Amino acid sequence: MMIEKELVNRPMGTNQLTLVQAITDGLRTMLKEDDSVLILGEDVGKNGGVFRATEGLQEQFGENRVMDTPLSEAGIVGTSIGMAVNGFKPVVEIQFLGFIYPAFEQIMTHVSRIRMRTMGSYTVPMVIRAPYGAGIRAPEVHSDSVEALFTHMPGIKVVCPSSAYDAKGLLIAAIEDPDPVLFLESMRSYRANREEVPEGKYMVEIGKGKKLQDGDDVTLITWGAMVPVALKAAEQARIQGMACDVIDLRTLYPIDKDIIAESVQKTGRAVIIHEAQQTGGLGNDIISIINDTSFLFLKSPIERVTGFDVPVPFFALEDKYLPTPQRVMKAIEKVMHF
Amino acid sequence: MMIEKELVNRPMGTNQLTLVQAITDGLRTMLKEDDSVLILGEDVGKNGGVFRATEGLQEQFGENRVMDTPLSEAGIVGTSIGMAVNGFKPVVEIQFLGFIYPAFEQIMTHVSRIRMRTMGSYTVPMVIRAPYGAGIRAPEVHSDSVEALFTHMPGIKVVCPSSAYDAKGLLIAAIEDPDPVLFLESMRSYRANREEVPEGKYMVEIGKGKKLQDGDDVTLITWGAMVPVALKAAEQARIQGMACDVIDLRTLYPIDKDIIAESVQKTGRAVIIHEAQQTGGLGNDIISIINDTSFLFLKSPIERVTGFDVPVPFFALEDKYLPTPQRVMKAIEKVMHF
Amino acid sequence: MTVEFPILQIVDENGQLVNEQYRDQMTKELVKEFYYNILRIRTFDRKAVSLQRQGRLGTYAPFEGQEASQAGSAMALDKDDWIFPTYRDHGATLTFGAGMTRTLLYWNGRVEGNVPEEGKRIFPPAVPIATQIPHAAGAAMAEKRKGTNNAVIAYFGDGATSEGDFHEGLNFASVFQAPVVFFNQNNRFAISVPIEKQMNSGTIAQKALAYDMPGVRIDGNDIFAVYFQVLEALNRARNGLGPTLIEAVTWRYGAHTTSDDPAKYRDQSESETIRKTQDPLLRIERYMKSNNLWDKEWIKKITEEITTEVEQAVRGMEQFPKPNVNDLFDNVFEKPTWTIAEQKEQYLQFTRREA
Amino acid sequence: MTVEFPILQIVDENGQLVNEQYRDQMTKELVKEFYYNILRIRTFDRKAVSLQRQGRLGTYAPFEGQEASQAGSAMALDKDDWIFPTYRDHGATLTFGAGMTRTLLYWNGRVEGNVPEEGKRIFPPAVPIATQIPHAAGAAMAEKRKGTNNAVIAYFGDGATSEGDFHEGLNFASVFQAPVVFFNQNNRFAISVPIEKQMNSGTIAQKALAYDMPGVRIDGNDIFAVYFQVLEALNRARNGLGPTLIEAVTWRYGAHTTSDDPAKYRDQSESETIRKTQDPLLRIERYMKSNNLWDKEWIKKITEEITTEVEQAVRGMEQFPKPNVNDLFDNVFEKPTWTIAEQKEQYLQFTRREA
Ligand SMILES: Cc1ncc(C[n+]2csc(CCOP(=O)(O)OP(=O)(O)O)c2C)c(N)n1
Ligand SMILES: Cc1ncc(C[n+]2csc(CCOP(=O)(O)OP(=O)(O)O)c2C)c(N)n1
Ligand SMILES: [Mg+2]
Ligand SMILES: [Mg+2]
Repeated sequence: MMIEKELVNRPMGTNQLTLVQAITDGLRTMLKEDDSVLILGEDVGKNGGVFRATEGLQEQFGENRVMDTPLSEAGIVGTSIGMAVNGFKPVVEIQFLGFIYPAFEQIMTHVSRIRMRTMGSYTVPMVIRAPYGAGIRAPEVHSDSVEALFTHMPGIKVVCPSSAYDAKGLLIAAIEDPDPVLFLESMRSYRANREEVPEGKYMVEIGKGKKLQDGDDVTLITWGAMVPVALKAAEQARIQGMACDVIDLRTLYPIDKDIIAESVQKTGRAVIIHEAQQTGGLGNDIISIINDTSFLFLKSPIERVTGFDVPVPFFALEDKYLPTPQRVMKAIEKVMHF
Repeated sequence: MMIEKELVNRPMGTNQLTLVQAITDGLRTMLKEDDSVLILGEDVGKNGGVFRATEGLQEQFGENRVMDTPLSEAGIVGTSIGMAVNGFKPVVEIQFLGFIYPAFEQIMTHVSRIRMRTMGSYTVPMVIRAPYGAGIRAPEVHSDSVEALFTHMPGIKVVCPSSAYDAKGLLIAAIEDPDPVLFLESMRSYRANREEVPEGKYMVEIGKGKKLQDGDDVTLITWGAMVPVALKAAEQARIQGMACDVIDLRTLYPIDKDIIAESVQKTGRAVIIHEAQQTGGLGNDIISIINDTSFLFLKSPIERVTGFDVPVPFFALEDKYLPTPQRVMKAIEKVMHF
Repeated sequence: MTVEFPILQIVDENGQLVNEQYRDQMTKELVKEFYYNILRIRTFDRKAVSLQRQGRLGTYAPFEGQEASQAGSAMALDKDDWIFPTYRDHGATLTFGAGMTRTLLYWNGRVEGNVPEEGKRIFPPAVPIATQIPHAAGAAMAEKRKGTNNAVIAYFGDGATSEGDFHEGLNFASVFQAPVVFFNQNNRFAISVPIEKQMNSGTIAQKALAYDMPGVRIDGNDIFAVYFQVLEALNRARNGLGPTLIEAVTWRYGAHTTSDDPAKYRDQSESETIRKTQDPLLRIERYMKSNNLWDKEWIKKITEEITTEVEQAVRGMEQFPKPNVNDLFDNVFEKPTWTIAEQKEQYLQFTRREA
Repeated sequence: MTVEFPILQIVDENGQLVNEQYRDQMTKELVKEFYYNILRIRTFDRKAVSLQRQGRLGTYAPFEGQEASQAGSAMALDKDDWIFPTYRDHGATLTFGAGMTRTLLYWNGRVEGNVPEEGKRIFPPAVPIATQIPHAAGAAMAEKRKGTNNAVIAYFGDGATSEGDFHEGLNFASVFQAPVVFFNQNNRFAISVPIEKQMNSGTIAQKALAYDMPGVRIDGNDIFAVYFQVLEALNRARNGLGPTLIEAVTWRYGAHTTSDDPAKYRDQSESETIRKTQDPLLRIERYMKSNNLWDKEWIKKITEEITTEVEQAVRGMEQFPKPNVNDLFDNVFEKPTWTIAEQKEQYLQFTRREA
C-alpha cells in the first residue's frame, strides 16, 4: 500500500500502531500541543473509551482536559458548541455513530451553521469522532453507517480514514481545521492491522483521496471498512486478468473529485463500494460526480455494491448485509462485460 | 394539467380547494372514517396549526382526537410510537420540517425500525406531516428541505404532493398505509392555487409519479414546490422549440423508477430540479436510477438545478438560493447542446 | 434531597421486617415466588455470561445484583400490562413471561429474539438510551384513551435520566396523566460513569418534582419494597392518578456488558462487599430463615427445575433454525418497496450462483 | 409547588415597595435607568410591529409586556458576560448593547443582523427552541475553565422547558457547576398552547429541584425583582456556586409573531386587563411617582432621544447596502469547499449572463 508523506513537522521516529492506537496518538499529540483542545464524551475518562481510543489521556492531562460527561449527546454537542465559540477546540466522542441521532439537531442547526449565521463572528472548530459500521457483532443500532446524513449537511466536513497513518494525520488536520469535522472511525478497522505511524505532529490533507493501487480496467471507489473488501476484490480481479484502480476517498465531504475523474477517464468503468444503504447513499454522489466530469468516457453503467435498503440487521445476518469481495467481484465482471 | 382519478370510492362531489385546504379535508375525512386516527402536534388544536391545516378539527372531533402537545418533537414522535404500537394511527404535525431534528433519533431508530426489529409483531402506522421549503420569507431553519435525510432512512416512505388533488389522495393513502410515512407539504404551494378536489375518501397511490406534460426532447424531474418552476421552464423551452416531459415524482421513497426510465429512454436527456442542497440531494438518486436503467439512451450528462451546498440562507437571499425557471432553462439548453 | 427522599425498605439487610405496612400481604406463597423468581433470573444471567465466555453467545449485559428490582417490579404487573425494557432488563421480561429461548436468541444477534410471546405486551429492549420512555408514555396514553384498566412500566438506568427523552417522556406522561410507572434502576454507574458525574442531584426520585409527579426512592435490593411500591404506583395509574417515578437503588456486581472491564473504573472489591451485605437473594433467604419459610427440599427442587429450564432454553437457542436471509428484506415494510425487492432478488440470485 | 415557589416581588402592582431588602441599592439613577430601558425597548418593539405592518420588515416577534424581564435581566450583566437570546429577546440584547440597526436587519432576513457589536458577546437568537440552553452552559464551562469572572445568561420561554435540550443543558450546568443563569420568561403561552397544556407542574422554578440547583420565581413585570434576583444569581455564578434557574412570570400582550392571531386561542381582553394592572412601564411610573422621582422634563427628553434613536436605526436598516450574493457562499467554511466554489462561480457567471 502506497503511503504519501504529507508531513508538516518531520517526526522523530515511527511506531507500529493499530488504527485506534493512531487515534490515541493523534489525540495525545494535540492535547500536548494545544491547551485549547479538550476531549469530551461518555466514558472517555478513566475507562479510556469503550474502544480505548482515549486510553491514558485523562491520567496524563487531567479531568479538565479529558472530561467524562453525562449520557446526553445533545448536551455533549450543545455544550461543546458553547465552548467552541468561547475559545476551545472540543474533540467530542460519540460512543457509536448510531447514537449520534439525539445530537442531530445541534449538529444540523448549529454546529454546521454558526459560521454562516454570524458571518464568521462565531465559529465552531469542533471535531466529532464516532466509531461506525457493522461487522463486529454488536447489538443493533451500534452498526449504522450514516455518513450520507452528514455529507448532505452544509457546513460540516466528513472524514473517514482506513489506515492508521491516515487516521492520525487526518485527525490532527481535523482538529486544526477552523470548521467542524465529523470524524468516522471504522470499528472493524480499529485493530485489523498495524502500520508505521510517525511520532509527533503531521497532517493528511482533508479533501484528498488516495490511490491505493493502479489498474487500467476498472475504478473501485470506496473508504473506511470497505477498503480491504475492495482490495481483496481487486486481487481476485487481477488473477482473472482485470486491473483495478482502487481509490480510498478518505474524505467524504468534500469528495476528491479529481482523483475520481482522472481514474474513470482512464478506465471508463467504475464500481462504488459502501456499507450504507444504497438509496440515498454516498454512492449516488459519486455517480453524479462521474456524470458531471466523465460522461463521455464511460463504457458501462456504474455499479454500486452497498448495503441494502434495510436497517443494518441484527448481527446474525450482518455478514449478508455487508458488501463482500465476491459481490464486488460480480460487479467488476458486470462493468467489464457490459 | 392531467389528473388521474385513482379513486377508491366514487366521491359525491368536488370542491375548489387550495393545497392546505385539501390537507384539512383529507384529515377530516380520515378522522371521520377511522376512530383510531389521532392528530397530535404543537398548536394543532384551537389554533388549527400555524398554517391552519388542522383548522376546525379539534372543534369537530374533540381534544381526545386532535391533541395539542407540549413543545417537544421527540416527545410527540416518541409517544406517538407508543400509541401506534398500541392500536392508534397517529398523524403527527411537525410545525416545520426544520424542527424535525429533535425527533430524528425517534424516527431513525424506532419509527422506521420497529416492524423489522419485531418481525412485524409491532408496527408503526404513523404519518408525520411537515411543511417544508423556502420562499415564504420565514426566519432561518424554517425553510429547510431535507427530504434526502429521510429517503436514506430504511423503513419509512416519503411523500411530497404538489397539487391539492394529490395532497388529499396521498395523505389518505399515507394514513391507510400500514407503515410510517413522512408527508412533506410545500409551504409555498399551500395557497398558491386552487383545484377541484373530490369530497370523501380517495387515494393516490404511494410510489407513483405523474407525467404533467409530454415532450420528446428533455425530461424534467421534480416534485413539490419546484413543480411550477419546472413547468415555467418547460413553457419557455417550448417557445424556443424544445419539448419537455415534466415528471412530478410525488413520492420520494420509493421513487417511481419506471416513469423516469420510460421518459429518459425517450428523450435521452434529463434535468433534475430540487431545492435541497446538491451534494447528498435526491437528485443523485435519480441520476443513479437513470444510470441503472437508461445508460445507453443518454445523449448528454444529466443536469441538476438545485439549492447550493450552503445552509438555506436568511430570507433576503433565499431567492438566489432557490432554483428559478431561468436556471432550469439554462440546464435545458445545456443538455440540448452538449 | 436525600432527606426528602429516604430509601424505603420493608425488609432490611438482615432479613428483618422493618415496615409493617404490608405484613398481611406478605404471604408464604408470595415470598416463595419472590425467591423463585430471583433465583430463576440469576441462574439465567449466570448461564448467559458463561455462554458468552464460551463463545456461544454474543456480547451480553448481565444484571446480577439487580434481580430484586427486576423480578419484584415485573411481578407487580397484570398480564395485560405493557413492559418497555432496556438491554439489561431480561430479568424483568423473563419474570413477566418472555420466552427464555428467545431471550438468548436476542443476545445471539437473532431478530427472532424480539418476537414477544403470544399475547404478551413486551416491547423489544431499547438500545438507544432513554428512547423507550416516551414509548411507554404513549402506550399508556393509548390505554387511557381506550378506557382499559391496563398500565405500563418503563425500565431505565441512572444514566438514562440525562437524556432529553427521559424529560420529554415524563413531561408527556404527566401532562396527559398517563397510566405509567417509570421504574429507574439506579445501579450507580452508566458504564464507567458514576452517578456523581451523571448528575448533581442527590437522588433520581426528586426529578419527579419537576413534573408534579409522585417520586419514590426504594431499596432496589429489597424485593418487598420493590414489589409493593410498584404495585401501589400501578394502582394509582389504573385509578387515573397518573404516572409515578420510582428510583430503585441497586448495584450490578459485574461488568456493564461482557465487553467491559469494570476494574478499569471502579474497585470491584466494593461489589464483593455489597454482595455479602446487600444481595437480593441472600436477603430473602435471611427473611425466609427468620420466618420459618426456609424449606431445603423446596429449594433443591426449584433449583433443579430452573436448571433444567435454563438448559432447555440453551438447547432451544442452539437448535433454533439458522438465520433466514429473507428476514433481512421481508420485514422492513409490510410490502417491500421495489428497491428492497430488487436487491433481494439480485442477492438471492447471486448467492444461488455462488453456491 | 406554587407554595414552595412564591412569586417574589419588590415593587407591587401599585408601585409600592413590598420588600425592603434592596432599598439601599435602589438609587435614583438605577430607577431612571430602569425606566429608560423599558421605554426604549418598548418604543423599538412598537416600531418594529408597525414596520412589519407596512411591509418594511419581515415577520417579527413582539415582546411588549415582557420589557421588565428583558431590560432588568440584561442590566444585571457585566460587559464581558455572554448572552444567549431567543427570537423574542431583542429587548434584552438591545439593553445589553446590541446594535439597533442590526436588530432590524435581522428581522428583514439579513444575516448581517447577527453580527455582534465589537466586543459584545451576543449570540444570535436561537430559532430552534431550547437549543441555546446547552450552548450557554458550554460557554459558561469555558469561562470557568479560563478562570475568568464572567458569567452567562440564557433566555428561553415556558414552552422551551418541554424540550430535551432544556433538561440536558441544565443537567450539564449543574454537573459542571457552570457560571450560568437560566432565565425563563414564562409568558404562559407557547404560540397558542397555554402553560397548563405544556406541563403538569405549577411552576417552572421547581424544575430546578431536579438538578439540585437554586430555583427562583419572580414577578417578571417587576423590574426591581428581575434585576436584583438576576444580579444575585450572577454573583453566585461568579463565586463558583453554579447555575440558577429563574422563572420570571410575565405576559406578552400581542401576537406570538406578526403572522399569528392570538384571538384564535385566547381572549385578548385578558391582555388589556393585564396591561392596565401589571404593565411594567406603568409599574415603574407609579413607583417613581410615589417616590418623587417623576420628572416630566426628563421623560420628555428621553422620549425624544429614544424616538430619534429608533428612527435612525430604521434609516440605517433601510439604507443598508443590498444583500450581497457572495454571502450566500462565502461564510459556510473558512475556505469554501470545491462544491461551493464551483456553484458560486457558475451562479455568478449565470447572473452576469442574465443581466
Ligand atoms: C443514545 C445512546 N448513547 C449511548 C449509548 C451507549 N451506552 C449503552 S449502555 C450505556 C450506559 C447506560 O447506563 P444506565 O442508563 O445507567 O443503564 P445501565 O447500563 O447501568 O443499566 C451507554 C452510554 C446508547 N446505547 N445509547
Ligand atoms: C424545535 C422547535 N420546534 C418548534 C418551533 C416553532 N415555534 C417557534 S416559537 C414556538 C413557541 C415557543 O414558546 P415559548 O418557549 O414559550 O417562547 P415564547 O414564544 O412564548 O417567547 C414554537 C413552537 C421551533 N422554533 N423550534
Ligand atoms: Mg446504571
Ligand atoms: Mg411562552
